[in-house]
Amino acid sequence: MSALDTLRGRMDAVATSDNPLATLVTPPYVLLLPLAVLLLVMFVGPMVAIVLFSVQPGNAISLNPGTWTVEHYAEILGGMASGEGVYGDVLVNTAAVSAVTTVVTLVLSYPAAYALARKIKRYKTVFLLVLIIPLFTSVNIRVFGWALFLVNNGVLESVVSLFGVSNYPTMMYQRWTIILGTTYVYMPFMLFPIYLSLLSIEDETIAAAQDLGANRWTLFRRIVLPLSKPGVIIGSLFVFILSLGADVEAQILGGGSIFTMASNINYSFGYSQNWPLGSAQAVGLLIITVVCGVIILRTINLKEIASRGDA
Amino acid sequence: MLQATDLRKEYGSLVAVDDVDLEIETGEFATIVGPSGSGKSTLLHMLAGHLEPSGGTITLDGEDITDTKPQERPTSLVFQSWALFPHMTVRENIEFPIRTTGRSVDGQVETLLEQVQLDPEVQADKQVSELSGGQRQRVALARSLAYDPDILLLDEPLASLDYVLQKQLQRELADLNVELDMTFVYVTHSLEAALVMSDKLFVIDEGDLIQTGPPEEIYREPNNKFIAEFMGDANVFAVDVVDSDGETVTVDSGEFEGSVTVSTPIDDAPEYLVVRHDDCVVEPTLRRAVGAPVHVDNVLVRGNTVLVECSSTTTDDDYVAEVDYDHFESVDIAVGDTAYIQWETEKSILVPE
Amino acid sequence: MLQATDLRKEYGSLVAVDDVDLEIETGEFATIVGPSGSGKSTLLHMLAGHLEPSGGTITLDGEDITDTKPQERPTSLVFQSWALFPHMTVRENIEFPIRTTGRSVDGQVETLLEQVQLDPEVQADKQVSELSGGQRQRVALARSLAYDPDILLLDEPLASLDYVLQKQLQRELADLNVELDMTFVYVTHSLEAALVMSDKLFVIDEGDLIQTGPPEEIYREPNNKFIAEFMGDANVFAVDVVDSDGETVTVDSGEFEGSVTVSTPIDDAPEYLVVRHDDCVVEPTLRRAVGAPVHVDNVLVRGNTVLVECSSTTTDDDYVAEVDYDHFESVDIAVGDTAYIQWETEKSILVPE
Amino acid sequence: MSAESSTLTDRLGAGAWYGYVALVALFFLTPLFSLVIASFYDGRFFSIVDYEFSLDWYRAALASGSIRSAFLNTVRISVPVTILSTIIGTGGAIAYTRYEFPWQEQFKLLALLPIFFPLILLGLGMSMWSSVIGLGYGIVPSIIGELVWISPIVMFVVSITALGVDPNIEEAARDLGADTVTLYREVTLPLIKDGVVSGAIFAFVLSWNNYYIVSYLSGPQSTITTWIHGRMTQGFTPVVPAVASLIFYVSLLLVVAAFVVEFRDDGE
Amino acid sequence: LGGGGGGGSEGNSWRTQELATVPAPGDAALYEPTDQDQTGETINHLTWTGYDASNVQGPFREQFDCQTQLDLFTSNPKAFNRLQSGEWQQFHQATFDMAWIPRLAEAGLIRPIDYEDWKPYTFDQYIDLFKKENGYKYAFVNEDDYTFDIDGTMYGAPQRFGWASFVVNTDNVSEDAYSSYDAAWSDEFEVGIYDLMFWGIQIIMLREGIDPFKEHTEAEVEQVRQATFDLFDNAKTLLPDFASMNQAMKSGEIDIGFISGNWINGTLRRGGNMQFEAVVPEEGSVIWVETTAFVKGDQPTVSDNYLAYMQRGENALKLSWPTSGGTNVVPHQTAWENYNDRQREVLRVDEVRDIIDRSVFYTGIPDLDKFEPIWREAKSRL
Ligand SMILES: Nc1ncnc2c1ncn2[C@@H]1O[C@H](COP(=O)(O)OP(=O)(O)OP(=O)(O)O)[C@@H](O)[C@H]1O
Ligand SMILES: Nc1ncnc2c1ncn2[C@@H]1O[C@H](COP(=O)(O)OP(=O)(O)OP(=O)(O)O)[C@@H](O)[C@H]1O
Ligand SMILES: NCCCCNCCCN
Ligand SMILES: [Mg+2]
Ligand SMILES: [Mg+2]
Repeated sequence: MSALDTLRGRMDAVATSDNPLATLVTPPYVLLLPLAVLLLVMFVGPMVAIVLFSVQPGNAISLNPGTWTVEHYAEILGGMASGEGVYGDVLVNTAAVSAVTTVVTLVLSYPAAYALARKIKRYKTVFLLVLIIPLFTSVNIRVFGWALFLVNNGVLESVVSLFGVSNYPTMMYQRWTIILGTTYVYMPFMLFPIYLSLLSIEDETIAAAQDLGANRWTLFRRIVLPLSKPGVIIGSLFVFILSLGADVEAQILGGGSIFTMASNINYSFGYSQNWPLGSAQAVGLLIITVVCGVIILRTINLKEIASRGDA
Repeated sequence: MLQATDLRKEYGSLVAVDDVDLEIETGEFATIVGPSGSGKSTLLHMLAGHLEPSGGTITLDGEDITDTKPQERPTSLVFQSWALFPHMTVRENIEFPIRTTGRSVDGQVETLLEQVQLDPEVQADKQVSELSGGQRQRVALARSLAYDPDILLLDEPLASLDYVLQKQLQRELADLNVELDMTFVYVTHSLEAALVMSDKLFVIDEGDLIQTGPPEEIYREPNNKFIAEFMGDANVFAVDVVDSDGETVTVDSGEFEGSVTVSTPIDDAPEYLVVRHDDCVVEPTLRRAVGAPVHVDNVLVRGNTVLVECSSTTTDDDYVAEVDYDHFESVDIAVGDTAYIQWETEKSILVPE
Repeated sequence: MLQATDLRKEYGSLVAVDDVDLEIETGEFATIVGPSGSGKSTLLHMLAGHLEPSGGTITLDGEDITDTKPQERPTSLVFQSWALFPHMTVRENIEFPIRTTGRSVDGQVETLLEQVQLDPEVQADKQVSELSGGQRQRVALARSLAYDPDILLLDEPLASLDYVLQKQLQRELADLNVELDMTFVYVTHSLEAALVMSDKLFVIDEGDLIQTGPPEEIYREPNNKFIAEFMGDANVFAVDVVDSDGETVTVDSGEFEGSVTVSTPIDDAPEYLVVRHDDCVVEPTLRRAVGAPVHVDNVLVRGNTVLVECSSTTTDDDYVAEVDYDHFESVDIAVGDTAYIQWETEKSILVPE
Repeated sequence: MSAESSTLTDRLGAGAWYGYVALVALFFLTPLFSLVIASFYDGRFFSIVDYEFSLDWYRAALASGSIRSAFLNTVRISVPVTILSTIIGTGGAIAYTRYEFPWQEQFKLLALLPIFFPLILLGLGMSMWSSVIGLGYGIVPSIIGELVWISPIVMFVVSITALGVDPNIEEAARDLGADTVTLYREVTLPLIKDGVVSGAIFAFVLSWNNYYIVSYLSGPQSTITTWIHGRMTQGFTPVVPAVASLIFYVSLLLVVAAFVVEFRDDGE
Repeated sequence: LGGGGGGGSEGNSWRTQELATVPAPGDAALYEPTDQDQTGETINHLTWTGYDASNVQGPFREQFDCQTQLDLFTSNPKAFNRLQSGEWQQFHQATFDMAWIPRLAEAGLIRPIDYEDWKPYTFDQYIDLFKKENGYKYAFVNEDDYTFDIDGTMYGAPQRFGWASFVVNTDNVSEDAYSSYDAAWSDEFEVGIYDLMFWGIQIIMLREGIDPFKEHTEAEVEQVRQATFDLFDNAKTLLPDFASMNQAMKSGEIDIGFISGNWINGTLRRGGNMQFEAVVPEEGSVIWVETTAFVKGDQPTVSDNYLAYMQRGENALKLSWPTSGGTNVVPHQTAWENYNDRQREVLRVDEVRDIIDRSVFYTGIPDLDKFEPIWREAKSRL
């Protein structure tokens, strides 16, 4: 409490002074400084390291500023242009998996988020917790749990055999089981942002729309959906980006039936010991994600959606 | 005809609307008045379908609509808090109900904005957050009008507007009521609006509907002391009935000189004599039928009228007379004087508690 | 003394407040009136420090506070939109400013709630969402009073209240102004409040401060046609000056009979004669100094007064007279009649455009 | 005032909402049920055909020192990460959504980028960088490394709620004399509470489940994720499902507690 | 006298000089703690699962009153990357597949070990196959060209070993069929490929009759490419980890796991499923030997005690059969003498000599980067 008071005194005393350094301890600077410093020190550095690595020759395993090359970019781009090599396929696969995952999680999450935010009153905490607790277990073991569920002689088999079903096509190692995995793993990242944004819609806004003749569909399309846009955007961004990086998840269930960029990068850094090539692919992945992200965030200005108060 | 029977809303132990019965004819301009917190908004929200009644039924032309969804009722509510869509421009807000009803929007937004005295060129494409309070309120009104409802429910739709605009829009609403044959249910705290515009007035207090009738009747023949005072500034005197023959009643009081005999429509024995401020004058001597001796405490000029505030020389009561500026100038009254607040017999309103 | 010099606010190309100069003495009750969207809230927000001026300075007792943070100004603003803390109870809302100023809360909440006519027992521990509109507005007022500011800025603080409450609270505010020696800057659209309560009145239109002075002066000697009309319902006639000697001016008009000679404080040549509705009467024959022949279109009873709406027989103009109910009964006027709307010479106000 | 409903179709509708959320919950829980079933299996690789019940794997899990230390390390990392990233991310969110300042859009982009970075690269890049700047490896570097990725996520989660708060309310607080600390403590933070709590939950979950960053920065300290990863790749036994199940049981206690609280509230 | 164990007392130099040679005291002194060893120190060991088992670590911790922290890795190159990127500062010992020992030495990440000093604690304990005298060279590095050389400097101590080949479900695959790797190219069987590139490539080379551990010609690369593509085209699935692979075997989703080895399928066998066997067909297998080295940088005083402890026969036996983690054979004579019947069956102890006879030792593919894109591309064909 007394620390608070000191802080309080200091912040507001400083606010009145003209010292430019002192303004750093007033909002908004004091609020954004930790994050900015953290990222400048511990994020920009590694990022630069990776970019530098991507222009190192051969199988370099340490940075040598004297030599540099664009051979890895040439290999990747050349391969994509000529249709040789894996990079083109991998890019398409990765984008497709991420896009499908984003759409599927959005479609599945929205109604649930809506129900939680606006329809479910009793036992809401219970429902929320039930949705959260699976996340306390590591991703790979949970996906392995799906494998236990789906494999021959697995849990599913024992369940369906109760209903007399015995012959059904194998579920593992299909393309769609990758989507099952990524959907399963990333759905919370869609569900909770949407839930939050739906939570902040005022009841009266909804009442007014109904009053003006909006049927369910119109209400959804013109009011609820636009007002939940921040959540949808942030959720989609999370899911798309995270599933671009999907590796273990994709592999366990899909049995490698789709080869994704993250697996490929992982592979370059791991088994094939080719850091520069991995870094070059990584820079490629980065460019793709950053461009997507910037486009999305530019087209939709979060602040605009939010200006709800009055002056 | 919009009809509510035994309509009731409870919030926990608080009865916000207490078994209200009301009938509003198609095309009628019905006004609901009542003190803050008396249940007006609650009632309107139930009529609009946004609030589930705790009891009672609502019928429209005989059909039970108690459980009908808001979007399926031919009603539209102008919310007391406006409830504009924050993510839409003014135009989009107004187009919203036009689109939901599948009509074409062309030109309508402009017409509606003009109807509520907003300049379409300047305001139509603004964000709601860029409007002033009064501008928002008018957009909310225009939006409800755009829905073209059979029944327009208005929850203090002009509260944030200046006097001139209020007048203009009151007139506009009254015209629309007639032109469009739209039923209006209007909640207002503007007595002037209530008195001038309405066909029927409902007075509600603490959730109870305490008087219904044409506004003039309520003004002249209030049911009780509360309504009498609520319908306009008035002085109140406790009275005793000295004679009563069913038609007329005679009262007197220790607080004023003279006894009053008037006809009264009220069944209950009157306990108070109410006389409006603007029916009273203050003059040095008692020159009218009834009057009470007072000290003049304060004199406030209010445009063309003057408020003379005074206190009884015999009791603790305070009284006010609202007199013509000219009249005030013509009699010789100043703060500190002793004088008579006085009025003609027929201005006396006798009411029970 | 609170002083604003060349105070200005632009929103893009829109000049919401246009180089306004104003001076408010300590303890004064200053009122700002103006049409919806004229810049009143913007002005108040700048005085409170919530909105950064585009230009100009604000000083308090000579000290420049233009860049002082809101929490360090001895001002408190009652927001037009209330801005109650939605996550707190009524009590917590009101205790908030008491705590920020390090005072003890005991008993104050109850006193303040009673001051705004709310029952502490019933309302103090309610959530804000459980209050009616008018109750919320009163909590917002009580909360600002709890801050005990030197300068209380009120943005239409009584707009959502019924007539009786408005009166009571206006009275309460006027008393507080005197008792606490608090400076009040009051934005209102209630002319009555403006006229009765204020020491000084500011009239603002489209961002410009167009007249400043004691309310009575503005009522009786408006600067221009806009203010004349804004300060009360009035009939307007275009006039020509036929004679002028610096002190008095004589005008006549094709629209009324008789010529008018009055003294006028205005420098600009008058172009309009303005006469208030309640200064006019309608009688079958012309019995006063000035009058215009009209058709009676409509008669509206409004409590103790009657609005007689009529239209000129010679031009397209409409006029209204607001006459005493008794007077109306005493003259023989009905809808459809031809008659004279008329007034005494000295009721004429001459103004420029 | 919100709409409430009572007709039969509305009831059915409400039931459908509950039903759908229950289905989603079932979807989320399915693999956990499978793991629970597998954790009681007496063999090493699960098969329903020769299923025999056994508690051995739980005994092994509870007795294992490496699991205990992995668990402790995970707690040592995820608790500070949760607290710090919630503070840092909330600060960023408030700064970004409630103020205007120069370079605001650039700040947003910087804060956003780490989310876009595939985790394996973040881990690797930070590992290289960490030796360059002499940060080293262990619990503290892992915490810092995770903060880089998680704080921005918290910032975006909190922003969703912060964007919905009426600025007038904060102005009112200032107006009523609130200094900065009071403003945040009594008004801003309570108003964005839902977002902050969600952000903290996100932070905890992401930290708890983080593999790549920790595997590159934790040095010799193993965490539950690296332990599990090791076991999946080398030396799998049903101790792994048993550990997962134990975590699940403990978290189920939360659900039971919430249920009891709600049930009691209902009774009143 | 400097005879006291862990040797805090004398020759402190190797502990502080980053790359100084590691000596050892004689007379079995390292098996007992000295007063100086009662330090409460922590040993950080970068290694594979199994080493962390409580039956392996517990006694040492108790006896020497210190902590051991095991960072369990799953891939040689990734562990190498970690040390290389700076984590060498965190670790005291690291256990890699032996092909990596020369690379680690070349990168200056590990220290040389004094062979004579350490012989009683290490090579004297091993079965004949692992004696230097009998030609076991995979702990010795020629520091001129960083290759294995029997006359080179000792850099590590062999610890656990095994073979990489493929695993078959002998209930479904006949002995006839699995006598050659061709079974994995046969459409008669469901095949799962473990995504472990450089082991996979080595086994493919064996099948193609190509020596993995030399520079390869264009034609050989092409041959490997074709074989790899054929393998993937025939396969049912790709498996990312050990657990998924064994689960797929156990559930019957696949009949053959390519590749596998004793370290992978031993778990299935230990669970009683003896039908799963990492068979070594006529083309042979690749022998790997986990080899522990001292990492450069500061060392705790009990570090040499730890290595001596881990190398002791009875402890090696525990490592061979840990309470948690996979099963593997160890080269220690005492262990071999004390395996019980079940362990012998699960570990296939009695087949080991024959397997080694028919196999090659893993020394690293010098031109691996030629094959890496092949595997990459093959994966995208699935
Ligand atoms: N944030 C904004 N952006 C753009 N224009 C604005 C903004 N806020 C207000 N305005 C405009 O500035 C003008 C003045 O607004 P202000 O709110 O001060 O009016 P006001 O006098 O308080 O009106 P009212 O009586 O309706 O509340 C209006 O025309 C309004 O549309
Ligand atoms: N959600 C609620 N929970 C509890 N009480 C409520 C709720 N909403 C309204 N009330 C109470 O119900 C009563 C009626 O409220 P209502 O809003 O209908 O009043 P009103 O007549 O519209 O008042 P005003 O003129 O102030 O808007 C008030 O006492 C109010 O405090
Ligand atoms: N990334 C290669 C993994 C090699 C597995 N080696 C097997 C030996 C286990 N210590
Ligand atoms: Mg209301
Ligand atoms: Mg305003």
